[in-house]
Amino acid sequence: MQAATFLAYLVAAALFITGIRRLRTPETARSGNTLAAFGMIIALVATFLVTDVATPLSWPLIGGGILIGAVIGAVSAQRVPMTGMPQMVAAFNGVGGGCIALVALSEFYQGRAETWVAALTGLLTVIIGSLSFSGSVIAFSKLQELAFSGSVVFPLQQVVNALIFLSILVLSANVLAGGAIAQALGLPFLDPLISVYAIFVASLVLGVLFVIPIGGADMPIVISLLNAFTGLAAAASGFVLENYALLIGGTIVGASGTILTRNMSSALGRPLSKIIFQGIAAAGGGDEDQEEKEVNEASAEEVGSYLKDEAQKVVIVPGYGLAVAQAQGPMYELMELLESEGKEVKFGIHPVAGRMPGHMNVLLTEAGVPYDKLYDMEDINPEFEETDAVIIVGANDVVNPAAKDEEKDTAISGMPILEVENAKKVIFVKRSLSPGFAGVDNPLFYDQDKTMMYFTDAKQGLQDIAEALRNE
Amino acid sequence: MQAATFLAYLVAAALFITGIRRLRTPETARSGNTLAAFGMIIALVATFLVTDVATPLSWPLIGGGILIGAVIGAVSAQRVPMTGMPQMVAAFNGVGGGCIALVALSEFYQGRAETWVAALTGLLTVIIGSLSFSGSVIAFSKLQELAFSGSVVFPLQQVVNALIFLSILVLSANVLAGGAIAQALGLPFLDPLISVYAIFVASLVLGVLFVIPIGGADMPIVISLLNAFTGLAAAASGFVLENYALLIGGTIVGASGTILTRNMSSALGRPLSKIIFQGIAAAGGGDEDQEEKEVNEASAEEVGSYLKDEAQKVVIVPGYGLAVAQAQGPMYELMELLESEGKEVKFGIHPVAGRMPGHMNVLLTEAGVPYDKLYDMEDINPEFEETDAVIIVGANDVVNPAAKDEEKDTAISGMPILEVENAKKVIFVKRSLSPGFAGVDNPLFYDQDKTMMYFTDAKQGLQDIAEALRNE
Amino acid sequence: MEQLLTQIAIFVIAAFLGWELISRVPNMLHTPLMSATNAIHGIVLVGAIIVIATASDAFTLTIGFIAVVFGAMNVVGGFWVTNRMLGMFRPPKPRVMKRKG
Amino acid sequence: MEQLLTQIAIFVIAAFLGWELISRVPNMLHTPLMSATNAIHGIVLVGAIIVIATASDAFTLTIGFIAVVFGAMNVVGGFWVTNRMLGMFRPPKPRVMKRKG
Ligand SMILES: NC(=O)c1ccc[n+]([C@@H]2O[C@H](COP(=O)([O-])OP(=O)(O)OC[C@H]3O[C@@H](n4cnc5c(N)ncnc54)[C@H](OP(=O)(O)O)[C@@H]3O)[C@@H](O)[C@H]2O)c1
Ligand SMILES: NC(=O)c1ccc[n+]([C@@H]2O[C@H](COP(=O)([O-])OP(=O)(O)OC[C@H]3O[C@@H](n4cnc5c(N)ncnc54)[C@H](OP(=O)(O)O)[C@@H]3O)[C@@H](O)[C@H]2O)c1
Repeated sequence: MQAATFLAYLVAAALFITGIRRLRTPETARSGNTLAAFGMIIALVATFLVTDVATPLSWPLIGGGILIGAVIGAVSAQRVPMTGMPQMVAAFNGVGGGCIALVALSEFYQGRAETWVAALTGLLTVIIGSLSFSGSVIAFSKLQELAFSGSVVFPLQQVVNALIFLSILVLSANVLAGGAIAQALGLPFLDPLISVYAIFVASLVLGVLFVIPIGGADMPIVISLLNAFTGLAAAASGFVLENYALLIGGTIVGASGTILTRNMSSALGRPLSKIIFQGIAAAGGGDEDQEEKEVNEASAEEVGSYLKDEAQKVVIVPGYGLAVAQAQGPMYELMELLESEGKEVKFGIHPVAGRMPGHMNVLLTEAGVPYDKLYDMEDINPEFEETDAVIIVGANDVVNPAAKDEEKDTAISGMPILEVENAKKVIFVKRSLSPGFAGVDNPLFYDQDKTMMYFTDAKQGLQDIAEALRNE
Repeated sequence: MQAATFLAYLVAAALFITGIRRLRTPETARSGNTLAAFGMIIALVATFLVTDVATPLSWPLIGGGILIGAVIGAVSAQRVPMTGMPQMVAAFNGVGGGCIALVALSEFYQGRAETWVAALTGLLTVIIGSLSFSGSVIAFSKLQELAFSGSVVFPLQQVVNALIFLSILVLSANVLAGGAIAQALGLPFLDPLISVYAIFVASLVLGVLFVIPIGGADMPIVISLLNAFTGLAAAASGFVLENYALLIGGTIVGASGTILTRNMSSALGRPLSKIIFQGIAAAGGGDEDQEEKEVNEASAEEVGSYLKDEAQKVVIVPGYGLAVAQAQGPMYELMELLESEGKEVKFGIHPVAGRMPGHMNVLLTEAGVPYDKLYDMEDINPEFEETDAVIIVGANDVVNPAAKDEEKDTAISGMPILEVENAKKVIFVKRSLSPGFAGVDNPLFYDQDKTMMYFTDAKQGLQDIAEALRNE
Repeated sequence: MEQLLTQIAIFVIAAFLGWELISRVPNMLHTPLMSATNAIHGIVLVGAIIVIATASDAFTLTIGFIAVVFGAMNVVGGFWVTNRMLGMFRPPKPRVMKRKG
Repeated sequence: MEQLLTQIAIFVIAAFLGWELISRVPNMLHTPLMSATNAIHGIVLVGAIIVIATASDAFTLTIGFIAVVFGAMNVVGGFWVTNRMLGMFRPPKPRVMKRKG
């Protein structure tokens, strides 16, 4: 590779790095993204300049392919509602993985993976890439509620997965051994190339089987795990193609996915393994003891008058339900209203509130909430003591004190929560007493002096509260 | 190079990185240093295993050299008082630079720097290495008050420096041109090798001339600058020797030196260029208008009784004078005493208090102060409002409100300071009204309601205050 | 071999660097971070282009074409949606304070 | 050439990494940081050893010897003094509270 191209790729990598460095503050983040995109352009241009095509067809194919992909990508990116981010990320991650797998596949087909190093990294790329492709597709269709919603299980699932995985390993060994193993086993038709195809298919299947049993709400973890995979696959193909932009970029993406996955699982208070292999347990809504307990049910008017007369400092805790109900707009209006009453309003955002890390922040900023009002768990928890009212909208798990209760071991045991129970008053805005995703009942519901339960759809409810405030 | 050696060096680099990562908290710092040292051992062992020596003399020389160096290093490291850290760092940095320069020199002598890349990086290494060697030696002798104390200036200094620098450039060009330039100038004796020697000597001289004019108190900046240089030189020789441990380690050291230098100069509120080329101006103690102003002079007893009766929250601000007076011990006793009186005691530490970044922290921890009592400027400044008494021991510049005064432009203008003026009472413990290193008079001295001036040597003074407290 | 070793070296340092970089991104920006990094691994598009360029048989060209489409989707879509998200983060605005009876 | 380019690549990433690493060390530990990094660049001792090993003439051997001595001083002294400093950082101790009349 010429020095110029090499340096161009290096510059691209440096721009990726700088871009991510700028993601540290909302002020600089956007420019960071632009820088990274710019790096990408440099890498592409550099590639164009050095490729001399084998057939006249090549350029049209390349150009056409990029054009089609770009249009699909841009349109869907422009159209997707912010609530649909998890799907979107899953989709893009999937196509990325697919691209990587196909590239590696063709490396084998063109017989360019002679050295064992090339073969090994190539195999890794095929396996991880295709796995993360099919996995992401399933994740997407789950989140989009196209198919497989909920957790699909069938007997001996784990066993089947294990077998497939094993066969992948054997086939890979066969590839590295130049087909010798197949010969020995008397399966001469399994030459290396065929084996690679088989591996490709098997990995696709494995990806599907790996994701279908996992419940919709655990998808974000799966997605960021797959994101990490794709990153590593990219890095691996950086080895194969001896391209440092790929190598460096891929590695960093891998790190990103790994860290986010780790953060999530620790914010969920349960180890990754548990999430992946017992995601079902969590989804299948735990102990819902239906003996009637008394709650202090309140109306929009009651909530409104309390807020108006007794609350000076208000903290709002948004949850998944807010997103489902599309209630960001009314949420923002309520905030404006309370502030115009001279009250102090802050948002307390749990790391896994919603269905994706940082998802709530995006949803609220979209509605118009300035980001200096959005507080992380660590920052808001100390403030609940001097808070007069906490309005919890479509959230449960992230404020459920049961998580801290040593006695019983629930899906959220050990998960750090927003300590809303320290506030003077707690106002729940949700449709029923039904618990959240983790299916753990919330003792706060039944604390009748502290808690007001306002049963309603989040969107409607917030509008009514605002209405009530105005008419006070 | 065999794969094994290569990987050993890579592991070494990884250990250096992990070591520095652990320097983020006092708890982990020590283990970090150990890890880095361990990495060094791995690198050395790996080197021993692959070197086959040219003469039977080699091993004894290597072994003997390491032994001698190790002993000298260990003994001085063990003996040096914590107040002598700046010198120590300067010394080790110097020998490091020297080592690098000599290695590069021999590369030339043995004619191993054929390619222009090798030659170029080699020259860089020789120049920077020897410059930072001689520079550090001067810095050392200044700080140790062996010689050149204060700032040594002579006419046309800058001009001479410029000339030497120019000649270094020309000679380097000559080396790269294989002596052609010298030929053209009719100086045939200046073959490349001779030129390298000349460059070596010239750089040594330049290092000396570069440092002697700079005042003793600005040395830390010079040192960390030279530290950055040595790091870069090490990285450069990593290029020459194609050794990644050197390359990576050196680069990181370079970054460290650069960042610390930048921090210091910004904490000093003046750009680096100014510090280096006008270090003299600062050293020559600015405006000391000697018209007698009234101050509220206090005795140990007065200070003691105020602390005992009226002060509940006390912040102590140590400065360079504390170090000079070796008053850390008495400082610690006073803290213990005040705490035993049930008072809250904290230390407010300015980034450039003392004569080296973080120097005060080391001195105080040595005296026995637990590090959770040591507060950075940002953390302590908001607390001065509710502080009853600030005891300023041997410090002036870092608490001098003149720095914020827009009208007059002084050596400390724009330097962020500890805002002690917000506290109820300010107690200075110093020998006189004379200003600090920057030579800027401190208006606080003359604020007779707020300030108590206790004129004494820090050590004696603190002991007397403690005494007074006991006898109350 | 040399080649492989240097690649490993780069991989190792890049991994350290990645860890440092990502661990400093605040929770607030984790969704944009995810989609941005997502876009970055689309750099494999480069590989896909090379595949087409070097191929002359229908099979490879088809594979390459699909790969290019996928890659382009990943890159363009990823950066685009991230940009859209980050565009919504409004700077702190002066507090509204008009009381009403 | 290849070689040089990869070295440049490593240099660049290492520079980014260094920046991240160092900028996260608190002021409190800047003196130890200085002396630790100081010790790290003593890694050039490796180079000095190689010089002696490959040399057979008095001049180079002498240079090499001095270099080795310097390098060893740098390494051993640097780590040693850093260790001494860091050994003094005491963990927070339970507050003393005995009041006296
Ligand atoms: N963010 C992530 O990265 C991530 C990843 C994996 C898992 N999770 C999990 O997701 C959960 C997030 O907790 P969370 O508190 O935000 O949500 P949650 O605990 O799942 O609770 C959501 C609540 O919203 C209410 N709700 C649903 N639709 C509503 C509507 N239209 N109007 C009003 N309320 C509505 C539901 O109660 P009603 O039915 O009574 O209305 C439900 O209790 C956690 O358990 C977390 O572990 C998050
Ligand atoms: N830390 C760094 O990295 C660094 C680097 C370069 C420059 N500097 C400069 O060093 C200065 C540090 O500020 P600083 O406030 O710590 O020190 P300072 O402003 O230099 O003041 C030191 C004070 O200590 C007093 N003093 C000296 N010996 C004493 C003794 N034996 N007993 C009692 N008092 C004694 C002196 O006053 P008396 O003579 O009246 O006693 C002097 O006013 C700043 O100007 C900074 O810019 C620091």
